[in-house]
Parts: sequence; structure tokens; C-alpha cells
Amino acid sequence: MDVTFIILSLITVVGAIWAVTLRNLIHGVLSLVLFFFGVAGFFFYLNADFVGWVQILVYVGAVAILAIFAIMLTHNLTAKDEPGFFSLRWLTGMAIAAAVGAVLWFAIKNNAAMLQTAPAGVTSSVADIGRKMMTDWVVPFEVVSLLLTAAMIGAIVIAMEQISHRK
Amino acid sequence: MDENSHILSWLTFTPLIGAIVIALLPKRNESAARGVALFASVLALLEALSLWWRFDGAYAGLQFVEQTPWIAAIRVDYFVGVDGLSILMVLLTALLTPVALLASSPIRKHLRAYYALMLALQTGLFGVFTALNFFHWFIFWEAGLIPMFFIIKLWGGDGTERAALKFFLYTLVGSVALLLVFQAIYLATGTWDFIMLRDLAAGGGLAPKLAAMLQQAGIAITPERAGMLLFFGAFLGFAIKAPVWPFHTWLPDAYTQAPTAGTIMLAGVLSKMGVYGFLRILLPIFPHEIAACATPLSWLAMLTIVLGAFAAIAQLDLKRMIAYASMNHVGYCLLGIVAVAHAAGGASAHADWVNEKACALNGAIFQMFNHGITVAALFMMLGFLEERTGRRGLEDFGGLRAVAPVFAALFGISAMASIGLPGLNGFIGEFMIFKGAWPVITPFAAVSLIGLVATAIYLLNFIQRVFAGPLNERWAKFPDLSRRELLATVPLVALMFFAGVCPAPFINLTNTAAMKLVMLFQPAVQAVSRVTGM
Amino acid sequence: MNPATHIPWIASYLWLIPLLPFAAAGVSALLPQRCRKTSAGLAIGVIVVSTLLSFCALAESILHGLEPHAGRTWSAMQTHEVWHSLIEFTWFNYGTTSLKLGFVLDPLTAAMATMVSLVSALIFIYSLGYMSRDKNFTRFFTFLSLFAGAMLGLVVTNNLLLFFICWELVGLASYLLIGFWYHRPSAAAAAKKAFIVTKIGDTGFFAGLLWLYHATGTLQFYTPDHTGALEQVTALAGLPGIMGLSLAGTIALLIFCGAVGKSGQWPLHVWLPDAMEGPTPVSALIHAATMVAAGVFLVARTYPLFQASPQVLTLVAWIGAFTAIMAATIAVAQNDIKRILAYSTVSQLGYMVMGLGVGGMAAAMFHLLMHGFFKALLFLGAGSVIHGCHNEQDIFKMGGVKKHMPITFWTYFVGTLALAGIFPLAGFWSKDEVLTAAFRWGGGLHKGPFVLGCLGVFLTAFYMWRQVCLVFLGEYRGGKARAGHKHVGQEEAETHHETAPGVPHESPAVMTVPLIILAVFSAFMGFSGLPEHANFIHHFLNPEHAPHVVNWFVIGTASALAFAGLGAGHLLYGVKPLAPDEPDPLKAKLGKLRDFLRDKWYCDELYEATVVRFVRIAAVVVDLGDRLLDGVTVGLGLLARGVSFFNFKFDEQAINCGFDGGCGSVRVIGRCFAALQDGRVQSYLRLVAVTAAILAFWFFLK
Amino acid sequence: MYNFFDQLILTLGAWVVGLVVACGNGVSKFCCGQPLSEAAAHNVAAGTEIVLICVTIYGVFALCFGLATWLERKMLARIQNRYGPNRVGPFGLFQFVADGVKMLTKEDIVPARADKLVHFLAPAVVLAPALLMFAFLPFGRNMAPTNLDTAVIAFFAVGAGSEMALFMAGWGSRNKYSILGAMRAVAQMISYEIPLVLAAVPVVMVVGSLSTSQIVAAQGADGFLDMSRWFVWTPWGFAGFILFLVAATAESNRCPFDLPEGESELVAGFHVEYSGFKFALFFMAEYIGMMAMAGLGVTLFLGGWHGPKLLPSWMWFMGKGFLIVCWLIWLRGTLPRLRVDQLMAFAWKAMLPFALFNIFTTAVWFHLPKATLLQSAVAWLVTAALVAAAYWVVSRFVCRRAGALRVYHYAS
Amino acid sequence: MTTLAHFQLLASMLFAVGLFGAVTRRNAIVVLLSIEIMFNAANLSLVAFWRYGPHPEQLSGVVFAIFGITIAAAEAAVGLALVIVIYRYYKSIEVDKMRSLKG
Repeated sequence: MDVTFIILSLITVVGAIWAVTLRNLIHGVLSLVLFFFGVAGFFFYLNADFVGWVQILVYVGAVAILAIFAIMLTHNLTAKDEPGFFSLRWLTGMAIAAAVGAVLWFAIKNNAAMLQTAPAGVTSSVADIGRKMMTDWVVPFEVVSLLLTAAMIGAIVIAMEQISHRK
Repeated sequence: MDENSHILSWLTFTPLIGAIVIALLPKRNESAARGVALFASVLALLEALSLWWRFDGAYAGLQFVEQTPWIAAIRVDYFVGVDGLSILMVLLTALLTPVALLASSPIRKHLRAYYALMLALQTGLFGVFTALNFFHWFIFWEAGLIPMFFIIKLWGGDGTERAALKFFLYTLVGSVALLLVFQAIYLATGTWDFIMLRDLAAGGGLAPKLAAMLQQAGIAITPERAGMLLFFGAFLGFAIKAPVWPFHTWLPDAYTQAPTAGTIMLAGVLSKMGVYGFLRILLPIFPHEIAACATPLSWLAMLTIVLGAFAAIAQLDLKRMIAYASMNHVGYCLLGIVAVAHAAGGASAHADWVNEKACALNGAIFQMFNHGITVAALFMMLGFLEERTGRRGLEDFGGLRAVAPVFAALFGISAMASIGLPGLNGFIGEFMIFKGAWPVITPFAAVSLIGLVATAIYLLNFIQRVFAGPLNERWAKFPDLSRRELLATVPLVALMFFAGVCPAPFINLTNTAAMKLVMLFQPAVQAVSRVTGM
Repeated sequence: MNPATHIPWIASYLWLIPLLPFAAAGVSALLPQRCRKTSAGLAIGVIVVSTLLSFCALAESILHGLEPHAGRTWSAMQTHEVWHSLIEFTWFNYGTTSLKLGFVLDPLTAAMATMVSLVSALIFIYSLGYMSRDKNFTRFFTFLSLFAGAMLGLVVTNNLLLFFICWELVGLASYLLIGFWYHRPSAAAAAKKAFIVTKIGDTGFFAGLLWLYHATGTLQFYTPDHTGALEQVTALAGLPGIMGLSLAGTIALLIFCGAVGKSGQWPLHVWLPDAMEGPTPVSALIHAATMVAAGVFLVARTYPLFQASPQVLTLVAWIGAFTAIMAATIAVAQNDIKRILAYSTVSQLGYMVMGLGVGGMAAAMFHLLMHGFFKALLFLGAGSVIHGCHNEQDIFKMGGVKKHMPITFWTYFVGTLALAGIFPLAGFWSKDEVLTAAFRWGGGLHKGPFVLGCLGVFLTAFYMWRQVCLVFLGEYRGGKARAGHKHVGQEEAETHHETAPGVPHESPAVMTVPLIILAVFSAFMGFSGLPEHANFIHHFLNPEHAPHVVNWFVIGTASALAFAGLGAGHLLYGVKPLAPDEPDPLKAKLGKLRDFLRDKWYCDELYEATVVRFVRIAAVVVDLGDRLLDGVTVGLGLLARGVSFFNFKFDEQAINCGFDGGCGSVRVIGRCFAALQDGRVQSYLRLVAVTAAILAFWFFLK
Repeated sequence: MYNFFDQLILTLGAWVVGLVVACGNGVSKFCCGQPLSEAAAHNVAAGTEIVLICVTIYGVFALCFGLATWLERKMLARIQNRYGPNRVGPFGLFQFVADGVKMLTKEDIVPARADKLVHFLAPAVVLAPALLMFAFLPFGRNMAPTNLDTAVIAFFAVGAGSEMALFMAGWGSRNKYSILGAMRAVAQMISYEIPLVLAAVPVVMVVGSLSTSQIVAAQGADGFLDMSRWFVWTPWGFAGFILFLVAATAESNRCPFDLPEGESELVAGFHVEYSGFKFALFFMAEYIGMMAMAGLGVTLFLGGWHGPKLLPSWMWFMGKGFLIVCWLIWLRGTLPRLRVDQLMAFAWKAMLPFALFNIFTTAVWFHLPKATLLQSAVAWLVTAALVAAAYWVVSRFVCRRAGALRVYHYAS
Repeated sequence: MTTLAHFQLLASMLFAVGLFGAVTRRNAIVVLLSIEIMFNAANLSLVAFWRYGPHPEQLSGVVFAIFGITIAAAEAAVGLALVIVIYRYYKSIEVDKMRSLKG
């Protein structure tokens, strides 16, 4: 455990917790951006530069912005009638999350392979990633690109439908 | 050559993808089906052209091979590849489908189904011409027949019921025969693979195995008879498809009743499936048997040519006339193929004989391609004629050249190509076939020459009655070709000129493969010569 | 310089001669109808260029003979070498070999190319005037160019296949041009007839070609290493063929079939007179001067094959002689100006074929060249007359045209005398050569062709003079009673509608100038073939054979007979000009025989009753057989259908009942699970998470 | 001589690093009695180098920012037939210093109901990506601050961060105008980011690398003139360059795409509630971002620091960058502002399809043979025809309605 | 030193946080964002496995992470578009109020 890891963990965890708990949705989104940067930091830390940059480009540059637009278009700057911390709903949620977390924790703790340290010299050059994607992973790659296209078109169609009906 | 490109699979399944897309189109967008179909077929054409571009004519073996195990239990591989025997057929299919689609404007009902079936048909054809394993070859073979059945039945003319039924029964008989033959072969040898079977047959090992298998089943039979039996089964399948006299009577009805595009595909490509079967299956897998039957086959080829031509002279229905013409021209291909199989000249492995036979085989393959183009153009223009006037009788027209000069010119060029006028494509194929067949089976070739004259008689009669003479006032408003129709016709006509003036690119594609087939054949011919004491 | 290896520059560019007109045809085929001037200009310009190139080739060929000798003297030309300049190229490869094509420059090519291109050029120019009103003017020049290209290609080629290709293209061009006025049923029928009849001959030619190819392994006439098809004749002569002939003879016979078809020899001559349905320049170009000569040229080109087989040569000679006399007799009884010339053409072609058959290849070629000039002249003159007489073609409706059309008359007169063989015009020299060769052929029966030929000379002179008298002399008999002749020249009436019925008029200069030029050629070209030692053309074309000696007997007989013919004609028609509706005096003289001749020996009827009927019946029989076969199939199909119908009924009634019962209970179970679905997304998510956790625990604990 | 000037700055940097290490050695000797260890010396040198690079970039581009504001005012003035700043310094060259002093001394106003934290953070967050973007550009021969093999995508990723900053500024101010401006800015930037990235893709495809250094290296030629292989000379490169310029103009919110801050509509958009030094930071971020975009354009299409060997490489880079900046200023002085729907339609209906087709064209170029001059010429013509066809199709059919009358989708 | 377990534990923690948000919050947008957090946690885990795994040259983790990011982007786009439509329809984006799928 080194300093970088601790700082990044803090950023990430705090960002995530803020993002799910804050009532002010915009603050929530900004915290989420913090979280995203943290995860990107982790990616850099793990020598996965490309993934890190993609993370920033996609999440900060697109997903967060989309979320903001959604918030703005739905006139929901704050979640007003959200129940309190000790409501049944929150406690149930925490219980479930804890249960799942506990399962994962249990699984990780009981696995000796998890204790290994990082091998040296592991890098991910863009060229290698590209080559992999175009050879071994070409089918998933094409499928995902098709999915993305379909999703984009779907999103536009969904959002536009109301307009055409209204006319 | 990039072996990993899977271009053949892409080519084969591009139309199928198009068909699926069309099938998924919403009903209100029916008219988009045409665009999608055209797009898919043009895409397939581009793929085929790229295939052509990358095809190495100097290499005798199979190219772009893809072989992966498919159904391990019965040793079925997905095994495709092209060589000189099939490349022209693939190109022809790719070329004629968009043309047929362009000629589909009279289709008004069930557009989606129609275009999806056309594309499915194309996939079947591509599959037949590229498959090297009987199992999926047969699937594609049937996949070519069933859409055609529906196209004839649903969009055909007045007598479709009868025509479609006849087409289906005939081809079904052929298909069943083929299936049984290959079942037997599989049981005897344990493989569906054309290439392996070829090697086995070349070594003389196929017939004994078949006989052994049949004996196991309690049928006492000599190897020669066993081979012959199976050969006849397979021959029946292909002879019906081609069609060879006397298995041809489905042809005039089917060609006449099918919608224009269907006729184009039927005459242009589907009939080539049968001839292609001779090249891909009968010649390599049954060399001894076909050599032994060469003389009867020569008779059949000759009769196909001569009787087809004479029957065409008698027709008063233009479509029937061209249908018989088509049969007549397929006969030339058979003549070339039979010449290869014939024992004459086989006694000595004299290089000239090999060259003569190679010439005949090249000619037969090229003639398949040429005939596909020419007959497609003829049927398409007949379709235009019928679309404009609703008639297709020989006596219903007259003097159309005055009102539709371009139409007349293009039809005239196509007819001349069919007659075998030098400078157009038909001549090259016929010349090469006759050149090769003449020394081998002189009497048959000589009689078949009558076919050339008869072709001139009926086609010129056609032109005289329809395009020349005083203008039939009824058709004074007959429109000349539209831009769409020109788009469909002119490339074919241009190709006729190109193939006629400059055949070398085409023949270079097929030559090494043809040589290989002929060489493969030479020992078989010798064996028969020894047996029969020739 | 070694003449064997040296390739003159014109030989390297020989391919341009046919290619240029082909290219012009291709271009003008794509031109719209309104580009009349472009099309015509292109065609004429190109044919003129081709003509110039042909002259270059001719000059080169003539000089070639001079080169080895020091002095460029006339006698130095009498070289005894045969020489060819060859260009080869590969068309395509098959098997382990390749199909080679090529071009050859030799005297035969040069002479023929010059004649063809020169006559073509003149006819092209003539057409400019003759066809000026036709609405398909552009197409006309397209077809003409196509024809010229094919014809010249045939002349310059060194390969029998390429020869055949051009031969067929010539046939196509002829088909298109005969059927040029396609909405005239007779024209369309004539075009079809021409194509099919020649195609029959061509099939034989094709068979001969295939056989030759197999036997010699090449189709090149000559090759640089002397292994060409014509250079292996000796070997072929030793091999057996069919019908007791040697292989060379068989092939020669088959090839001769082609020549018979294309050159209108009996029995395939029937298409040629019908072909006069085409416009007159076409008749002149194709059916008089050039195309029909292609058959003769073919035989001349493949002459070594024929020489190897005396039987075939005999056949050739007799067919030629018979054709010559038969056509001449028919010509005597015709009324249509063009038909007379057509039969005259058939007859003259018979002379040429006879000349070939009797071994006078050079003589036949000489006659061919001369005939090309004067027959083109005659046809063009006839066209001019038709044009001037308001599209009248019946010579009994003409008369006295001389004073209205002086240029046409004088040129026509020259042509007539040349054709009749009057000293010193071209026809005299060439016909004399042919007859001398026939005379020298042998004794006994072998004198037959010579006798028939002499008879033909008389008839030729007779019918030509009959024509001249009826058309040009006397008084004009036309101008009225035209209704009955509407069918003849109807198209010309349409195209020249501006000319009102009335007196004939002279044609424009664009038509008369070519006439004059041709007349000059017809008059003087004959001197190139003077007998005796200075027989230039003979040495030029066929240097291997001994030169002629003058045979005064033949000259005397032929001239006498020719003058007799002229005299007989003049007696019948010239002395007392005919009145407008007076019948042909020949009717009275010949009676039934005249009807027989007028109806062309009933050849067409004979063919109609035999060949055509046979084809029709065969076609019907084959068709009926097909339908029978078809009926059997359909019956089987219906049977199968019936069986399947019963099967279907059985399935429906017996098997299908049981399944419907067992499907009810499934619904009940479905209700139970429906309760879990409360519609809230997060409930589902909770359920999923809890279940996943439980499952995972269970998994790890197990 | 040329090399000396070319590497002048590097030499100076090396000299400073050496000096610092020497000093460090001296200090260390003074404190611990022994010179720095090998590793420590290395660390010191590396640290110094980083600091030097940062300082150089900050300094140079702060200066450039000043120059650019002066240039803009001067050029706009010329376009509008005025003199422009001409009081402070020669030709008014020091005007920006005066402006800076003025900004620093102004009062910093925070609206009462503003989201204080976000309002405070926004200017800093805005400036950071703009400066960070320079980390990925090679300024001259051997003068790349970083040498990532993901540089291009990193550049865009960092650039994407500024959108969030603009939104923070707009939202934190609690002002209708500013939130509208911010939403506009964000929508516009996210829309134009796609053509921007797609315009760069062809270059990446052809070079086969995302590394800016390699992209620049791929455009270098050996000769004296050294500009034959700039991608802008190829048809796809030219088309890509134009696309890139347009998208970059929009991306940096410059006229005619300056709707987010349109004075006539939104007063000043997202920074309406900022004043004093915070405003200066926004101003600076805009200009530095613009220069970074220009730098990327130079790197991708104009051969980076390559140029005729008359001037040092870094001067070429700066010169070309300023040329693009001048072009942007010229554009601002010439073109009127677009309407929002036109803006969006242009991005999605014109630029996107054109950029996609340009990628296709590049693929065609890539696969055409270019061994001989003739083949190259053919390839050039073919791709040029493709580009022209794409332009024709896009302009004729796809964005035909881009200039149509406004349709109010959400406001009816 | 940082071990693989550290990363996995962190990732599982983030996943739990995301899950908590997804099952707890009523606002559909926040639910979606929570799902994004879960995606990120998964990606982090994948990349960590790649970094520590026996075959880093295979790059499987990285490629998977990129696919994950892509799918997450698609999910966000469609999800948020749905949210907008739902808002137009129900005038609310409370997930509890959407229950017309009740079986």
C-alpha cells in the first residue's frame, strides 16, 4: 500500500459515496466526476494509460454531461422527497449492499492468489490494444460498435418521439 | 493471397444479410426493400470484383479456402474455395443479380418477400459455386431451388401453377437422386469432401468401396456397375438442372411463366448450376464412369443442341423461343465437357490432345459465363417488351425498330451474341468448344454445327418479325428504353463486346484449373481405353 | 537488307487499315441521329486515310519486288520469289499453347486492300448524295464503316480465324445494310435470307477451319519459320480425309462452302439478287465490288490447299462455270435494272471461281479487281439512273435517259463495254485471262468450262446492251402508270420526296464524280494485265507460275462473241426503240424458256419446297415431341399430388386431435409467479442482489 | 548554426538543470558532507526539468495570451477601420500588461445565492485543462514535454474536462444567463467534440500512432524545404484540416460559434457573474485553449515543427500556431453569429457525415498504391474526387435543411 | 506494496456503494449514475486483474474494460433518454412511480 493508492482510494470512495448520497443532484454529479477522475487515476496507476484517457473522455466528457442535461431537462435540481438516512428504505439498501459487499469481501479474502504483488514491466501500448481488438476481439468489437450505434439511434428516437407526437 | 479474409463467406452471406434486413423492414416501408436489395447485391458485386481482382489465375488449386469443422459427427466441414472452374460462375451470379433486380419493376405485390427471396437465391447460388463439401453444397443447391419455386409460383404469369409444379418435381427428382448418391458415397467412404473424393476417384478407389458397401447391404454388384449406378444418379440430378435433352420439359414452362427477373436468374445462373455440377462433381469424382459413357453423352449433347434449336424455330411465343435457345446453348457447354471425357486421343498422352481438351473445357466454362450474360440480356429485354405491351407472341409486333431504335439495337447485339457473331462473347466460347470437340468427337461436333445455323434462323426470324417490317400501329407509342432499363442492359452489352474482343482475362482465370482437370482425367481415359480395347 | 526479316513500316501498321473504319463505326454508332455531318465526315475521312494507307502498302509491295535488283526496270519486277511480311500477336492462351493472330502484307493483300478501300471511298462519297434525305443517314454511315472495316480486316489478316471473324462481320454489315429499310418487309426478309444462306456456307467454312486448326496446330497462313497452315499443305495432302479426298482436299472443300455462300455461287446464290433490296450504294459496295469477292479472295488466299487437291479444283471450276452461265441466262430475262446487274455479278463471280478452279489464280484475282471497278461503276450508274428517274427500277419504264443524264450515260457506257469485254477496256483483259486459263486447263471434258464461259461472254454482252438500249436510248417511257410499281423503290420515294414525277434529271456532282473516276479506272486499269511478257499483275500476284503466252484463239473467240452479243442486243432493242407499253421482244423469241429464266430457274421455289419445308417440319415435329414428353411429366406430377392430398387428409383427421388437450394446465402455474412482479425496477434489483448474494455464499460454503 | 538556434532552448534548459544539480551537490556537501547520490541527482534533475517545462509553458503561453489579446484587438480594429490599442508601449504592445494590472486590482464579487464552492472552483478548473493540453504537443525538434503514445486522445480527454468547468461556472453563479450560457457551451462543445476527434482520426490512421511526436515525425521530409509531407497537402488532410479548424473554433467558443457568451443574448454567458482576476482566468483559459487547439492543428496537419530550415523548429511551430490564431481572429471579425439550431444542425448534419466520409476517403488513400509519382498522382486525384463528392453530397442533401427556418422543438 | 487484494476490495466496496445507490435512491438519474459507479468498479477490477494476472500481454482486462466503458456509455445514453421521456410522460422521475409493468 503506497501513498498514491491511498489518495486515489480516498478520492474514489468519497466521490462515490457523495455521488449516491448527496441530495443536491448537481453536487452529486460533480462528486461523480471526482470519482471518475479517481478511477482514471487508478487506471494510470495500473499502467493502463489508454483506458484512463478513455475513461476521462467518455465519463467526464460525455456521461457526466449527459447526466447534467438530464437533470436540467427534468427540472430536478434537488431530490426533495428523498427519505432520511434512517428510513427503512435506506437501511434495506445498506443491508443489501453490505451483504453483496460481504460476499465479495469473503471471496477475495479467501483467495490466496489475491495476495500477489504487481509484476514489473506490464504496459499496454495503444498499438497492442488495437491489434488485439482487430484480431482476437474483433467480433465483440464489432458487436459492441453495433450496440453503440443502435443505442445512439435508439436514444435519439426515444427522445424525439414525443415531439413528433405532439405535432 | 490473404487466406484469412473470409471473403467467400462474406460474399455468400452478404445477400442473406440483405434478405434478413428486408424481412425485418416494416410493412409500410415496403418500397425500401428494392433499395436494400439493390444495395446488398451491388455490395456482393463489389465483393465479387474484389475476389476477381485478388484471384490468381496462374494457380491451379483452390484459393480463398475456408475450412472449419461444422458437424463433427458426420464429418461435415464448412469448406469453401474457388478455383478457375467456379470463379466465373461466382462473377456471373454477382453480376446478374443486380441486373435482375433492376429488371424487377413489374413486381407490384409482396415486395419484401420478393426481394428477400431474390437475395436468398443469390446466397444459394454463391454457396453452390463455392462449396466444396457436399453437405452444405447441397443445402445451398436446395436454397437456390426453393426461392425460385416461390418466385415462379407467386409472381409468375398465368400458367404458374403448372410451371412451378413441374419445375419443382423435376428438380426434386434430381435433388433426391443427388442426395441418395452422396449418401451412398458417404457411407462407403466416410467423407463429403469433393476434393478428397476427387483424389480417391483419381486413384481408382471409389468404385470398389462403393461396391463393397453395397455388398455389405446384401446387393451383389461389381465395382464398375456400382460406379455406373451412382454416376447415373448424379448425372440425372445435373442433367435435369442443366437441362439436357430429354430432361428438359420443365424448362420452357418455367422460363416462360417466371417473372422477368426470375427468368434471368433461371436461364442466366441456375441452369449453370447443372453444368457446374458436371465440372465440379461428375468429371472429377466419376472420371471412369463418364469416360465410359462418353459416346451416349455425346449423343445427348448433340440432341440437346439440335433439338433445342429446332424446337426454338417452331415456337410462336418469344419467351419459349429464347428458352429453347437457352437449352440449345447449354448443349454447347455439354459438348465441350463430353469432349474432355471422351476416350479418343486418350491413348497417348500427346500434348496436343491435352490442349484440345483444355480448349474445349475452357470454352465450356467461358460459354457458361457468356451464355449467362447473353441470355440474361435477351430475357430482360423480352421482359421489357412484355411489360410494355403485355404480349409476347411472335406475330404480335412488327417494326418496333422505328419507335425504339436503342431497344432494337441492344436486342440485336444480344441476339447476335447468341448467334455467335465474332466480336461478341458467344463466338469465343463456341469456337473454343468446337475447336476442342472437333478432333475428339468429330461426327457429333459436325452435326452440332447445324445448331449454329438453326440459331441464326430463329433469332433472325425473331428480329424480322418483331423489329423489322412495317410498324404495327398498335405500338406506335411504344417507349424506348428508360434510364433504369439502360442501366441494366448496357453493362451486359458492354461486357459482351469486351468478352468477345478481349477474352484473354477470362480464359486466363480458368485455364490452369481446366488444365488440371484435363490432366487429372487423362489416366482415367487411358484406363477405359485399355479395358475396352480402344 | 534481307527481305525475309525486314518488316516494312506499312506492314507494322497494316492493322490500322481495318481498325480505323471499325473505330469510326464504333464512334458513329454512339452518335445521335442528328449528327449527320459528323458521322458522314468521320466515315469518309477515315476511309480516305485507309485508302492512303492501302496505297502505301501497294507501293511498298511493288517496290519490294524491285529491291533485290539493281535496276529499277519493269522487267526487274518479274521476280520469282513469294514473299510475305508478317506481324503476329497472341489473342489468348489456352492449355499450354496460345492462339495467335496476325496480319500479312503480300501482293495479294496490297492489291485487294487498295481496290476495296478505293472503291469503298468512292461509294461512301456517292452515298453522301444518294442517301442525303434518309432519316437514318447516320446509321447508314455507321454500317458502311463497319462493313469497310470488316472487309479490310479480312483482306489484311494472316489468320484464318481472324479471316472468319471479319468474314462474319462482313456478313453482319451486309445483313444490316440489306435490311437498312427495315420497315419494308421484303428488305427485312432479304436481309434474313442473306444472313442465313451465307451462314450455311459459313458453317462449312467453320468446320474446315476447325479441322485445319487441329491438323496443323495453327491458323496462321504463313509464319516466319514456315510452319503456317498453308505451308504444311504437303503434309496434309498425304493424310486421308472424307469421301476419298485427302485431308487437304476435305478442308479445301469445306472452305469452299464458305466461298460458295458468300460469293453467291450455285447452289447458294439465291440470296444475292434479293439483296438488291438494300440501298443502291450498298448493292454496289457489298454485292458487286467487294463483299461477294471475299469468297473468291478466300479461295485465292488458301489456294495452296486447293492446289493440293485436283478433285476439289475440278469441282470449283465446274461450279464456277455453271454459275456463270446460269446467272447470265437469268439476267437476260430480268426487268429490274438492279437485278440484272445482280445476276451479272453472280455470273462474273462464276467466272472468277472458274478461273480459280482451272488454276488461274492470278487471272481470277485480276478479274476480281477489274470487276470491282466496273461493277461498282455500273451499280452506281444504275443508282444514278434510279435517282434521276424518280426511283423507277423497271427498265421498261425508262428509255432515252441519255439526253437527260449525259455523264451517267457515258460512264455507264464505259462500264457496259468493260463488262462485256470489249477491247481495250478492263473487262477485256481480265476476262481474257480467265478464259485463257480455262482453255489451257485440259482437253476433253475439261474444255467444258471454257465453252460455257464463252457462251457467257455472248450472253453478258447481250443483256448489257439490252439494258443500255432500254434505259438510255429511245424515248422516255416513264412519268405515268407508276401506281403499279409502288413496291419497288418505295423507300427511295420516301427519301427523295422532293422530286416530282417528270423528266429524268442528272444527279449532283457528289454522285457523278465518283462515276467518272471509276470509269477512268474501268477503262485503263486493264493495261496492268497485258498478256505476254509484261503481264505485270500476274507476276505481281503469282510469281511462281509461268507467265502466259498470248492465245490469239481465245482472244479472237471471246471478242467475236462479245461483239455478237452486242449486236444481237442491238438488233432486238436498239434498232427499233420500244413503245411505252410494248412487251419484251424476247418473250416472243423464247416463249416458255423466258418464263423459266425470269423465274430464276425456279431455284427459290425448289429451296422453299425442300430445305425450308424440311426445317419447318423438323421444327414442328421436335416441338410436338417435346409437348408429348411434357404431358408425361405433368401426368406424373398430378399423380404425386393426388397421393399427397390423401396423406394430408389422414394427418388432419387422425393424428392432430390428441395435442390440443394437454395445454390447459400451464396457465395455472403462471399465475403464481406473476405476484412477484410488482412493476418496480428497484424491487427487481433488490431481488437480484439478494439472490446473487445467497447463491454466492452457498457457492463459497459448499 | 541552424542546430544551435534550433536547440537553443533545450541547451538553456540543460544548462539550468546542470546548474541546479550542481547547487544541490553543493548544498548536500554543505549539509551532509557528501555529494548527492546517483539516484538523488537523477531525481533532482528530473524534478527540475518538470518545473522548468511547467514554468516555460506557463510563461511562454501567458505571454502568448497577452500577445494574442493584443493581436486580436489590433486585427479587429483593422477589420473595423479603427486603430486599436496604441497607447501603452510601441503599437500598444503592452496593453495587455495594463489590462492585467487592472483585472488584478478589481473587486472580486460573489453573488449572494451562488454555490460558493463551485463558483470559486470553476475558474481554476477552467484554466487547468487549457494549460494541461500543452503537455502533449511537441514544440520543436526534441522538445516534447511528454512523450505519451496516447497523446492525441489524452489531449482530447483533457480538453473534455473544460466542459465540466464551464458548467460549474454557469451553475455556480445562480444566474439565468450564466446557466443558459453554460448549457449552450456544454451542448456546443460536446457536439463539436465529435467532428473534432473524427477530423483527427485520419491522421492517426495514416501515421498508425496516437503519439504526437510520431505524427510530427511522419510529416517530416529530409530536404531543405521540409514541407512536402504535411498532411494538409493531401485531399483528406486538407478536408480534415478544414473540419478540424471549424470544430476547433466551436470548441473554443469563438465567433461565429460564440453563442455561449453571446453579448447580445446572454450578456456574457457563463462568466457573467465573474469579475476581476477570476474573469481574467476565464479570458486566459479561452485564449490558451484556442492556442492549444491551434497547436494540435499544426501538429496534426501542418507538419508540426517541420518547415523550411531557415527558422528554428520551435519558431515554425509558434508561427504556424499564430497563423491559425490570426485566422480565427479574422473569422471573428468577419462572420456573424449562428443560431443555436443552425449550430447543432451544422455539427450533426454536415460535419459529422463529412468527417466520417473523410475517414473512409483516408482508408482509400491508405490502400491505393503510391510507389511511383504517377500512382501518387492517381491516388491524389481519386481521393480528391471522393472528398469533392462527399462535400457535394453533404452540402446538397444531408445538411440541406441546416439553414432552414427555425423549428421550435421544445419551446412551443 | 499494493496487492491485488487491495484493488479488488476497493472495487467491491465501490460496487457495494453503487448497489446501495441503485436500490435506495428514488431519483432515476441517481439510480443510473449509481449503475455507472458499479460499471466503473467492475472496470477497475478488470484492469487490476490484468495488471496482476499471469498473461498481461493478452491485454484481456484492458480490452474488456474498454468494452465495459463503451457499453456503459451506451447504457447511459439510452437510460438518460428514457429518463427524459419518462419525465415527459409522468412529470416525475421517481422510480417508484413507474409501475405500469406490474404483472
